[in-house]
Amino acid sequence: MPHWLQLMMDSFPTLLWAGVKFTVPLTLLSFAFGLTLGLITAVTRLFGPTPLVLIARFYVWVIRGTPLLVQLFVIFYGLPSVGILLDAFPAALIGFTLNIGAYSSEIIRAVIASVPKGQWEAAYSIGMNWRQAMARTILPQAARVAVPPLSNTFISLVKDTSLAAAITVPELFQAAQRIVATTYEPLILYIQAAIIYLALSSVLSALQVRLEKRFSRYGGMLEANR
Amino acid sequence: MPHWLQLMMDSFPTLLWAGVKFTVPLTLLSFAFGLTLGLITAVTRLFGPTPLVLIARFYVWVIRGTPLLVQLFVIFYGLPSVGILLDAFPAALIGFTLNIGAYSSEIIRAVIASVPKGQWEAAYSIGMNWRQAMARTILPQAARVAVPPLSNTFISLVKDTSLAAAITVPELFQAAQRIVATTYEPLILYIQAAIIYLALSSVLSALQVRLEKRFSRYGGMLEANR
Amino acid sequence: MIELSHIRKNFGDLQVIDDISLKVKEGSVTALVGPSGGGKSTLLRCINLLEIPTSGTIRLGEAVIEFAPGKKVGWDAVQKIRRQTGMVFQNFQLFPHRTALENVMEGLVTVLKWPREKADARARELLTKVGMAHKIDAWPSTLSGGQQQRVAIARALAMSPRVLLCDEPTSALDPELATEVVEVLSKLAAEGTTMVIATHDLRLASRVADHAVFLEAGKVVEQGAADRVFGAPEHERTRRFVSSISAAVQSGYGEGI
Amino acid sequence: MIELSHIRKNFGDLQVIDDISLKVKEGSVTALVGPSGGGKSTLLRCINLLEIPTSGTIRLGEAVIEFAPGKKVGWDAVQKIRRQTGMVFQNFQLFPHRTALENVMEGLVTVLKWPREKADARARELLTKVGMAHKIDAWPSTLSGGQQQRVAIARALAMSPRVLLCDEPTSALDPELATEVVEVLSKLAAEGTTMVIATHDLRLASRVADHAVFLEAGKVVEQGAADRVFGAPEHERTRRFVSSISAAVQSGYGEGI
Amino acid sequence: ENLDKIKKAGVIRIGTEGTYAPFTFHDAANKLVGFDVEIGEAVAKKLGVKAQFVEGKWDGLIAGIDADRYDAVINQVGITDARKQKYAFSEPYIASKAVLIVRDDNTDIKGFADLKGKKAAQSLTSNYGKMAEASGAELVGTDGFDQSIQLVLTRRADATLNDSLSFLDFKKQKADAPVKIVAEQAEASYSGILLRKGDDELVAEVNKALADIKADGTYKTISDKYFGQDVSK
Ligand SMILES: Nc1ncnc2c1ncn2[C@@H]1O[C@H](COP(=O)(O)OP(=O)(O)OP(=O)(O)O)[C@@H](O)[C@H]1O
Ligand SMILES: Nc1ncnc2c1ncn2[C@@H]1O[C@H](COP(=O)(O)OP(=O)(O)OP(=O)(O)O)[C@@H](O)[C@H]1O
Ligand SMILES: [Mg+2]
Ligand SMILES: [Mg+2]
Repeated sequence: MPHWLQLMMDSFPTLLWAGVKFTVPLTLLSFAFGLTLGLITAVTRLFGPTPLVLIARFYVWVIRGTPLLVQLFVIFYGLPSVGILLDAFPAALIGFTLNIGAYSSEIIRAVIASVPKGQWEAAYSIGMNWRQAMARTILPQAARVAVPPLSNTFISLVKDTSLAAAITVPELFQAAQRIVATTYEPLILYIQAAIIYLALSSVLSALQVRLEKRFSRYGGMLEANR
Repeated sequence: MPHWLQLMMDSFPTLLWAGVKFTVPLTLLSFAFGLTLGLITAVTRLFGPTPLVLIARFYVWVIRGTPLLVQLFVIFYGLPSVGILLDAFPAALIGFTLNIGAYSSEIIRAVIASVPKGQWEAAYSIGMNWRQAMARTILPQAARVAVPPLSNTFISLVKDTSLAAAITVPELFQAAQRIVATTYEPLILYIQAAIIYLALSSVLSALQVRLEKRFSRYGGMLEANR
Repeated sequence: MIELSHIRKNFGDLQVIDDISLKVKEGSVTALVGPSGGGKSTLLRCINLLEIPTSGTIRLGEAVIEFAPGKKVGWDAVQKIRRQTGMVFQNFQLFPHRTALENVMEGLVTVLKWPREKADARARELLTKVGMAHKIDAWPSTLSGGQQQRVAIARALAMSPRVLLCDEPTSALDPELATEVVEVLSKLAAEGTTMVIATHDLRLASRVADHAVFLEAGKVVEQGAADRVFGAPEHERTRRFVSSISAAVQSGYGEGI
Repeated sequence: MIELSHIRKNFGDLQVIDDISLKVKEGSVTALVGPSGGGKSTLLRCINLLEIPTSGTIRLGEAVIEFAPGKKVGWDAVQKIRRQTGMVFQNFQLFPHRTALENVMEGLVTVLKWPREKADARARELLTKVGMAHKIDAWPSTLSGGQQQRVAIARALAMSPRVLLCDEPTSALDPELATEVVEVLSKLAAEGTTMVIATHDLRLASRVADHAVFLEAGKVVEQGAADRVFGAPEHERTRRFVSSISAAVQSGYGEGI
Repeated sequence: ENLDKIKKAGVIRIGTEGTYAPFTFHDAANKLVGFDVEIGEAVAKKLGVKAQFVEGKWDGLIAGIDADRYDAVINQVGITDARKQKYAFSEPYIASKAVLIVRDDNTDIKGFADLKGKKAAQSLTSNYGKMAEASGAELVGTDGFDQSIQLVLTRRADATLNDSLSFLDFKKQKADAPVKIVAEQAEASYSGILLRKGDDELVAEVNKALADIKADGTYKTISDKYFGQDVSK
């Protein structure tokens, strides 16, 4: 067996375990929370009163505008100076949630606004209130366009969780770096990590295809290869 | 003057210069190339013959699925083993272009598909060919929804360029790290870097607002706070 | 039932509804007729507040709302009016992500909280009435123009609104079907539903309307009993408008009859 | 000019056009009439290949295309046919991101490569003809139904197609305007444009059409000279359909005339 | 008062990278081991507490001690004047010599003086970076020794400076890598345990513990285990 294959096989369980223990939960939790936050932010920007709109815009501006790594640093190393000492995992979770919230809010805002006005009117005309119109008429139509960009965000997240290593979360990539430290084979180990990331994202890509199919089944648009 | 302020003022020109010299050109070039690649990929997936569709899907799958850092590593440290020795900047440019291409192709694909079929038909009915219909009828309408998610990608890119440090491009974040090495003030320097990133992204955010306004002026949708 | 007083509606500088006052009695049918761009759709949309009038007062049943430039209208008041009105849109506005049946069931299930089976049965009944029984599970994007319009009518009828606003409800229907739909609407009117119908189909209008309003450039040119407005219009303008059809009838297939 | 032979069109299992053969002479006007869902729009869309027929042959001028299940149609052939045809869609399909004027100019500038000023002048002229001079710079989303339809007609006319396909071109127009638009179309026909008009407005049909085709459930029930089909229909089904309007006229405002 | 806190908790929290062999790394069983780690454990034992390691990246390590995420950093932190200004150090617990590493086929560079105008691949946050710069080299920034070596191997950099112990470890792993040492720094540099300033009691206790483990042979055992020699001088 060649050296590199041996190395990959030896390191595989370690990496996988780090992935299962930290990367996956961090990804799933921060996506769930982040998407909720994104929806709230998007709705605020579209329909909220001006002060809230300004707050929402400020939030999106700061979070999108500064590096995630710095945000994690501030949460983990900076907040203690004002008396907030968070553990690494919750700190990472907060950082990623804030991030997903900001990015996804832009996507959600765009797709909500892309549903023709007449659909709101149709919903109102049968007596729906705003909430019902949103939930039953607008979002299901908006979802069709939202799935690919949101899954971009989701899939980026999977890999961005590696930044959590900077604040001491021993996730997948960190595990790879540990092995590199003793084997001096960064390329092999990183490719190994990449393969596991690829496997995780493939699950999401498959989900994306399913959702796209589901939300598009009502037709009215291009029939196209995918 | 407090220590931290002094430090920030001292380091500002160094960081700014690194930003102007490496971060900005890397961002602009890879976005321009990446967007072109994304458009080609999206169109291929929507309209291309099956073999090309499969190639495009494979490309998107691999690039979205694996960490950018690893891709940069493979291009920079891995390709030499097959005889391709790239300088750091071109290697980074290739890596980022491939990335933007994959992510933006998903967005472009979604928004192209979101334009109602009837618009293609209207364009064809006045004798346009596919190219004209795409350029003059479909893309301008698709752009309205595409701007926020694409600017997500663009703004992420600004900060992801810091990964180029891993393959020895002395960009903004690396400049900050160099100063950290002598001052041991990561938090201050990173916040300093974050401020410069924020300034760069603010330009993009402003551009986003303008483009959104421009592409939305024709109405037909929700009038909403932004 | 419905009372509009001094309603104005501006879009920017453009005054589209210019000081219109109108009373619609409970259980009556009012036809809004007039040239294209006259403001029929806008007036209908003002009644259920899809457009907020620039100024004026609207009374619908017990709900009264006064409008003035810059004055915000409470959501509750709006909702109160909308709950009592149904609307058939000029361009249908079906929910594309729901089948024909689901389109009709939507309000029953979501707003009136009917159990699904009951809503399903009612929706089927209505779709059958408008001749759409065979397309119950079709997506709107696969329906012909007239089929979409009939689903839209069924969707509005399903909610049994006290007031039904119809914007060109037969524009996409062939004469046979139009007659059938008109019959359905007449029956509804006879059962006490108040209706306001914007239409350029004067036959439809004269057939079902008690009251007719002739709108041009946002102003009421003439209004009164439908028979009188269509049969013996007072104003020169109205006369010309009404006669344009008789002219068409005489010169066209009318000869053949 | 146009010759359809044995055209069939299936959507999945649903056969929407069932073996239709049809000849349309150069410069003639053919009216497609029939109940909603009968296949009028689909047949029109098959002529300019917005729908690719499942089987059959289409000849349009010199271009001939044969269809068969599974057989791909060359883009060139399709484009050749589309360049000769214009279409007014049942739901207008204006370009929402272009003003009324730009909608009409679009084909002239992009396809025919006219200089902008020339295209602008032509577009203004056409919009004036359909009574839309005052809305030249309006976005489609701010136009009333009838106004949109008129822009759509102007857009199709602008290209001076050899064949003009109109899908319910007066459905959103009031009788006065409908008459005007019909006049514009008649004049065009007189100048040699070949027209196929799907309509449920039998008055319009009888006024402008030389030839009439009665379509039901994807089949031709009756066809022939328009006068004959409308005036003295042979088939029981056609007779009933045509009489539904006379009935409406008699019972409705027709009394008042 | 920090000392009291540590004693009371029964735990001393130590920040370390965990990716720097042979000082602080993970063995095949993924357990954190290494020279620094064992030194930390031995010191903790002398203090009568348990050692609890927190692993993070280098830039974070320093920030973490400011944010009170741990009490000490044991990670081959070189004792320099600049660092002494902000932090307290224990007495040195290891001495190492910087070596100059080039490709086997490189004949230009024979000593530190030849670095002038050449490219040196260095982790920017390390002391060696500064040493290379002082010799007139142009720095190519990397994230660590493994990358620095890669750059030298792919000829993107001419040389890299690092401590001899790391290089030995590297050669142990990759005996056939075409790199060699061409020069060694004359005077050794020392690393110590990094502590927060203003806690002289803790510094004193740590120094005492270091002295104790040297005295009772613990230090020698650890040193032999990882390097086969005494690395205290
Ligand atoms: N959102 C809007 N912004 C600006 N102008 C508008 C808007 N909506 C309608 N208008 C204008 O108001 C006028 C009245 O429009 P409306 O749709 O009420 O006409 P209508 O009587 O229903 O005509 P039609 O019979 O053609 O449907 C038109 O000139 C139209 O262009
Ligand atoms: N894309 C499609 N998929 C499935 N069925 C379709 C599709 N398009 C049209 N149909 C069906 O084909 C039949 C004919 O439709 P078409 O639009 O041609 O009717 P039409 O004669 O134009 O009717 P109308 O007068 O109501 O416009 C209808 O039953 C319709 O539901
Ligand atoms: Mg209208
Ligand atoms: Mg039709």
